[in-house]
Amino acid sequence: MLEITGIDVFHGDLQAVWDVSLIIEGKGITTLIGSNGSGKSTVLATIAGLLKPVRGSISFDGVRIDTLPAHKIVDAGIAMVPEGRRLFREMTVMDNLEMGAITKRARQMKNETMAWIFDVFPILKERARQRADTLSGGEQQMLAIGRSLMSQPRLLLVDELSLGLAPVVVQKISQTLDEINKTKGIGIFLVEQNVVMALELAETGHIIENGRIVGTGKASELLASDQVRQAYLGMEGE
Amino acid sequence: MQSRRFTLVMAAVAFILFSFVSAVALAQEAPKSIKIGASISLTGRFAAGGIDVADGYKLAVKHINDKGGILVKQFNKKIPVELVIYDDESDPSKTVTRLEKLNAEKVVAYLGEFASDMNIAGLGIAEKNKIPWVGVTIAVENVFNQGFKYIFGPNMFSFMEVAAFLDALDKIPENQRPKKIANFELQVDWGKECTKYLHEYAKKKGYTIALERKFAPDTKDFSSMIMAAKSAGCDAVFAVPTPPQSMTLIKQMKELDYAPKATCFVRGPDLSNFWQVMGKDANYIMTSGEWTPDMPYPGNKQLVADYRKQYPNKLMGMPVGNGYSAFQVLADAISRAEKLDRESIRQALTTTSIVTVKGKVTFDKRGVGNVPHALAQWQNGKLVVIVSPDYKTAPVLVATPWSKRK
Amino acid sequence: MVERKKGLVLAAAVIVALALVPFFTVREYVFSILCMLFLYVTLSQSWNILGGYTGQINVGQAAFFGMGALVARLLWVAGVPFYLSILAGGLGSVILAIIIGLPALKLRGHYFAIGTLAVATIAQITVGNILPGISFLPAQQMATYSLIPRYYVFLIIMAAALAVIYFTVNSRVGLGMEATRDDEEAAQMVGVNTFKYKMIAFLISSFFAGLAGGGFAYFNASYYWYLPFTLMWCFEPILIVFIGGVGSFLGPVIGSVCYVLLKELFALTLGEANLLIFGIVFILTILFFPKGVIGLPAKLRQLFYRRGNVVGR
Amino acid sequence: MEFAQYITYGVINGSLYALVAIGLALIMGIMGIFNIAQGSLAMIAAYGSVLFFQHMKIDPFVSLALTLPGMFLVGVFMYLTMFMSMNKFDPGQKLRNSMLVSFGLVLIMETLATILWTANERTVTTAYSGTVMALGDLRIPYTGIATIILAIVVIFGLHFFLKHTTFGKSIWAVSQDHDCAMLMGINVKRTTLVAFGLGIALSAFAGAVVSLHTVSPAVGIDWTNKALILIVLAGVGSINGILFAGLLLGIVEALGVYLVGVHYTGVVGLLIFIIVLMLRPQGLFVRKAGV
Repeated sequence: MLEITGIDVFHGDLQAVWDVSLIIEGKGITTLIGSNGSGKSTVLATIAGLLKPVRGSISFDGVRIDTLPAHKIVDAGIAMVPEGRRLFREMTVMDNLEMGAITKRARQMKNETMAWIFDVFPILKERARQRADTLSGGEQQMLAIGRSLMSQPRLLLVDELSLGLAPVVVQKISQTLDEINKTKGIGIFLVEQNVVMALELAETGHIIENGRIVGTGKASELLASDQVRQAYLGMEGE
Repeated sequence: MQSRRFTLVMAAVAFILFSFVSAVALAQEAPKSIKIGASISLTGRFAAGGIDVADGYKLAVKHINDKGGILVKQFNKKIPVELVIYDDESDPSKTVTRLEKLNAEKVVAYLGEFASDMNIAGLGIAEKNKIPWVGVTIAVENVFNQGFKYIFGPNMFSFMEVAAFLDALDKIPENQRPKKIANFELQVDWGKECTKYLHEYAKKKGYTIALERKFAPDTKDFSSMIMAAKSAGCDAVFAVPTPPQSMTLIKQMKELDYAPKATCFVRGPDLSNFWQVMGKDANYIMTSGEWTPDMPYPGNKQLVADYRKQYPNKLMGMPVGNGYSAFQVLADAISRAEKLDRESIRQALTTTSIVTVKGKVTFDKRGVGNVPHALAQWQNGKLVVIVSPDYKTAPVLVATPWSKRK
Repeated sequence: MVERKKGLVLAAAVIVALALVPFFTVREYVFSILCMLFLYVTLSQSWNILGGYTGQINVGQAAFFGMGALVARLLWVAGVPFYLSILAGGLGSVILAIIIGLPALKLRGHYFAIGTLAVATIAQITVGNILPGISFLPAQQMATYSLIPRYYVFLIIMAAALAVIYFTVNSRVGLGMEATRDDEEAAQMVGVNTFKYKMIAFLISSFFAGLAGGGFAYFNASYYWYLPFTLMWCFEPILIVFIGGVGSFLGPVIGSVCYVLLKELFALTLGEANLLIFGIVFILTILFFPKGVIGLPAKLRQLFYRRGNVVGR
Repeated sequence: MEFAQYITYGVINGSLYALVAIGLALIMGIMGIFNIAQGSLAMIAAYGSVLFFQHMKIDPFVSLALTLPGMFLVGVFMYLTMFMSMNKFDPGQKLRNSMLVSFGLVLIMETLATILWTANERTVTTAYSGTVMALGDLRIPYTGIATIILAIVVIFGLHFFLKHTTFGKSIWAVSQDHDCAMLMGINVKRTTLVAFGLGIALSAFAGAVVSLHTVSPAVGIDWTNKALILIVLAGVGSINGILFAGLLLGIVEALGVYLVGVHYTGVVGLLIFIIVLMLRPQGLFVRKAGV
């Protein structure tokens, strides 16, 4: 279980996140939705350790992680699929996967994990020796997810899964994520602009606006709520 | 916001500028000593020779001041010498400002420095400020054909080096004497002058210049020149390379198995550490013999002893002796001038005739120094004088082929 | 706008005050160092219009400086009045810039930088080979040599360079230059003729570098012909601009004041270790003012208001 | 035959250029740090070789065992005190500020070397210097052969290390995406530190060979200049390309000697360089960008 307690986060001199507290259950799929620039990616980057909160704390299964450097957080069991994939473009698919398994714990099981990932995304196996930047957008997103899974995480953070992908591909990848969650018990925390997709996939949802949490609830209930429908789905309330 | 900063910064710039100018303008000093100035490369590319020259000056000043200074008749007492040395960072454009600074400090004379880049930039300033300049290594004769009145070069010139080299060849027994000379011309004015005189003198003495090749100060690969000299059958080589170039030249001559009977590299092999770094490959190499620690001239022994005492870890290079000698010339002129003004000292310099640690120094009308033409040769770890007009020297050794050396 | 006017008035006042310096002191040392200061301001500002405002890092400024010096000196010693010679030197550099600029400005980033460095190196070697000798002033000019006219020449060149570059970068042309620097492709896409702006900047830059070279040729009583072509003249303007603040008008001015005067001070007081100490001070300056000395006010403000703590990039 | 001899020297010189450039190429291509002190570091390493030889008679190729770790530590120190703080800058400013800082280092190292060892030229003259392998009329110096072998081993070794070992790949990953490498669990701080130290340690190889030629405190910048030309010729980020670029420059210079004479060697090499630049501005040995 990931517990975020009252964090304030800055980008340089600008405050992006104000007093955010969240509890993300370890097993299920949770989502954080909000518009562009609402601070949701900042929250994710802070969990992953790329940004450090000025106030507040983050702990994972009872261990405080906000003081750890980013690579130790990976070691602690949290992996992130960054926004825009951020593959190592000049490397092959294999090498990208290998980079995901760089921590000591993951390295020992590298071959098994890789076999499993090739199982989940068979296309990656076909493309194993190709350079990452020769893949299609959807394949790249699969590789990004596969790469993060290589570290044997217990919680997977996914930033903007649907960005720049065709709806069919999004559909397919989100299904796979759901499977991974169900079969492997890896928790997923999804940050999305594509509110419908996110809320349909997730069990719990949180809404962030201007760096503050403004709503929390069951995903299905949020999807039906006026608040969400008006703000994100462009439907005027009657 | 942007413009406010503009104003502020402009004000700050103005302030810094004027405080600097006024600080300089206020810093007037009254001369209590004989002030002599030099701008020398203590850092950068030319620092090796520069530091040696400065050491020579400093030691000479110490020796004079230990005796109370230079006797100046005008005041009828001995006045100590104050030597002001500024670093020009091996940058000729700095030389100008340093020399102007020294002028502002009212030095009575300038002493020259090691590298010709700086000297050339500096001597124009000496001439325009009407301050006598006693150089130490201005080996280019052309400098003195410009009608300068304040520039004096108490050192060996291009034509003297060439003459000394040919004298050395003359000393080799007829049956072994080289006949065909290869001239490697460094593309600077000094190299050009050497070429000119080499042709002139070789013709007179019956040597042929069988090969001529040009190279630049930054040339690092001499294989083509060496191969050409070898295939032209040249049995003597003359060049004025830079010190690193002379090291590379010798290494490549060995690699290409070229061992002419006589090899003279005017610069480089005169460094005191040449044997230390080149080992026995340095054998038979001839070089300028302007000053060596073994010269029998008065004062030389003491110079060497004191230098070794003061700098036990440094090897004593030729520029030390040259610097010492240059200062002797200047000190002599100052005491003969009997006054401490620049014009009197210049006058006195023109009639110089003094035996320094490197022999007798006089000047011709142009300021060109006449010093003993000497050439030295590395012989088993020692730099031995082989040509000197003043005393009996060691015989010239003819180089043996590389394969026969042990 | 009012503030900007005030700044210009102040700048003019500084120039006028500098023009009056010879009436208050006759110490040639002051002139020689101020001449160097003006030279470096001119040279670094001329670099700045191309490097700072247009984003083309030219590491071959020595070629243009040297060309100006070469042409000016040859003409001057041959008897042409010095102001005409210096102007001709500036034009000589412009011609060189046109010859080099047309192909070179098509290169981007590192390639332009190293390409210009190669040009400067070629120029240095070639001039050193063709003119290996010393350039002396004729004896009669040597006899009448005075620093004061040189001082004014440098002052005028500097003032002209500052004025022209100031008004250029604050005009529409300046906007085009900055657009080229910020994102050349984007600028091209919205119809900016980036090559034109790069060329304008290059020509202005080389003209003033050439004038500075001409001033240098007029300043030196005797030197080696290749001296103004040495690579030092490539690196120093860049260093100065970066020390002061790149792409800002005052950066080169501040950089020159810091660089020239500080170095002079150290050389006069510290002897053999002066470059060691200068190097340390230099590094500390860069580490603490990463945006140049002109970033000092912003840095101070940041110190007072700093709250966020960011790791990573 | 004479022609073959020229080319031989061209190849030897080119290998030396490549050895000097490789450390700079690694640090610049992988870390975006522009270290113009690389030549000066090779100078310091060369002094190390000279001193070990002079005082203890240790061959420069043997004393690599000491100069390599020594230069590595120098690199670690440099990184921790100066270059690490630049990681927060954008690439342009990082390049700029690292250039400025390393310029300061050039001044410091030059002056320090002058004070410590005087500015006199030094060189190492071993028993085998000047000895050659004779192939007919062709004479190949053993030091030259050693230079060529060293260049090949070091550069291909480095290439192999970066492409085929996990640690090498993680260095490469950090160079492509600093933040994302962190997210993968790569200890970016340690990786960059080691990579930088490695880049500086490579200057020890150059130093060992330079010591067989000549060394003095001021030679650093000349070597850096040559290295920069190689890097652009090869394409920034290319490791193997450095060797080919070095050989190309060395051979072209040798041809220049053949065609116009020794005093224009530098001009011919650079003219070819400019021509290459015009025809293939991305570098000779780079397809897109990559190692």
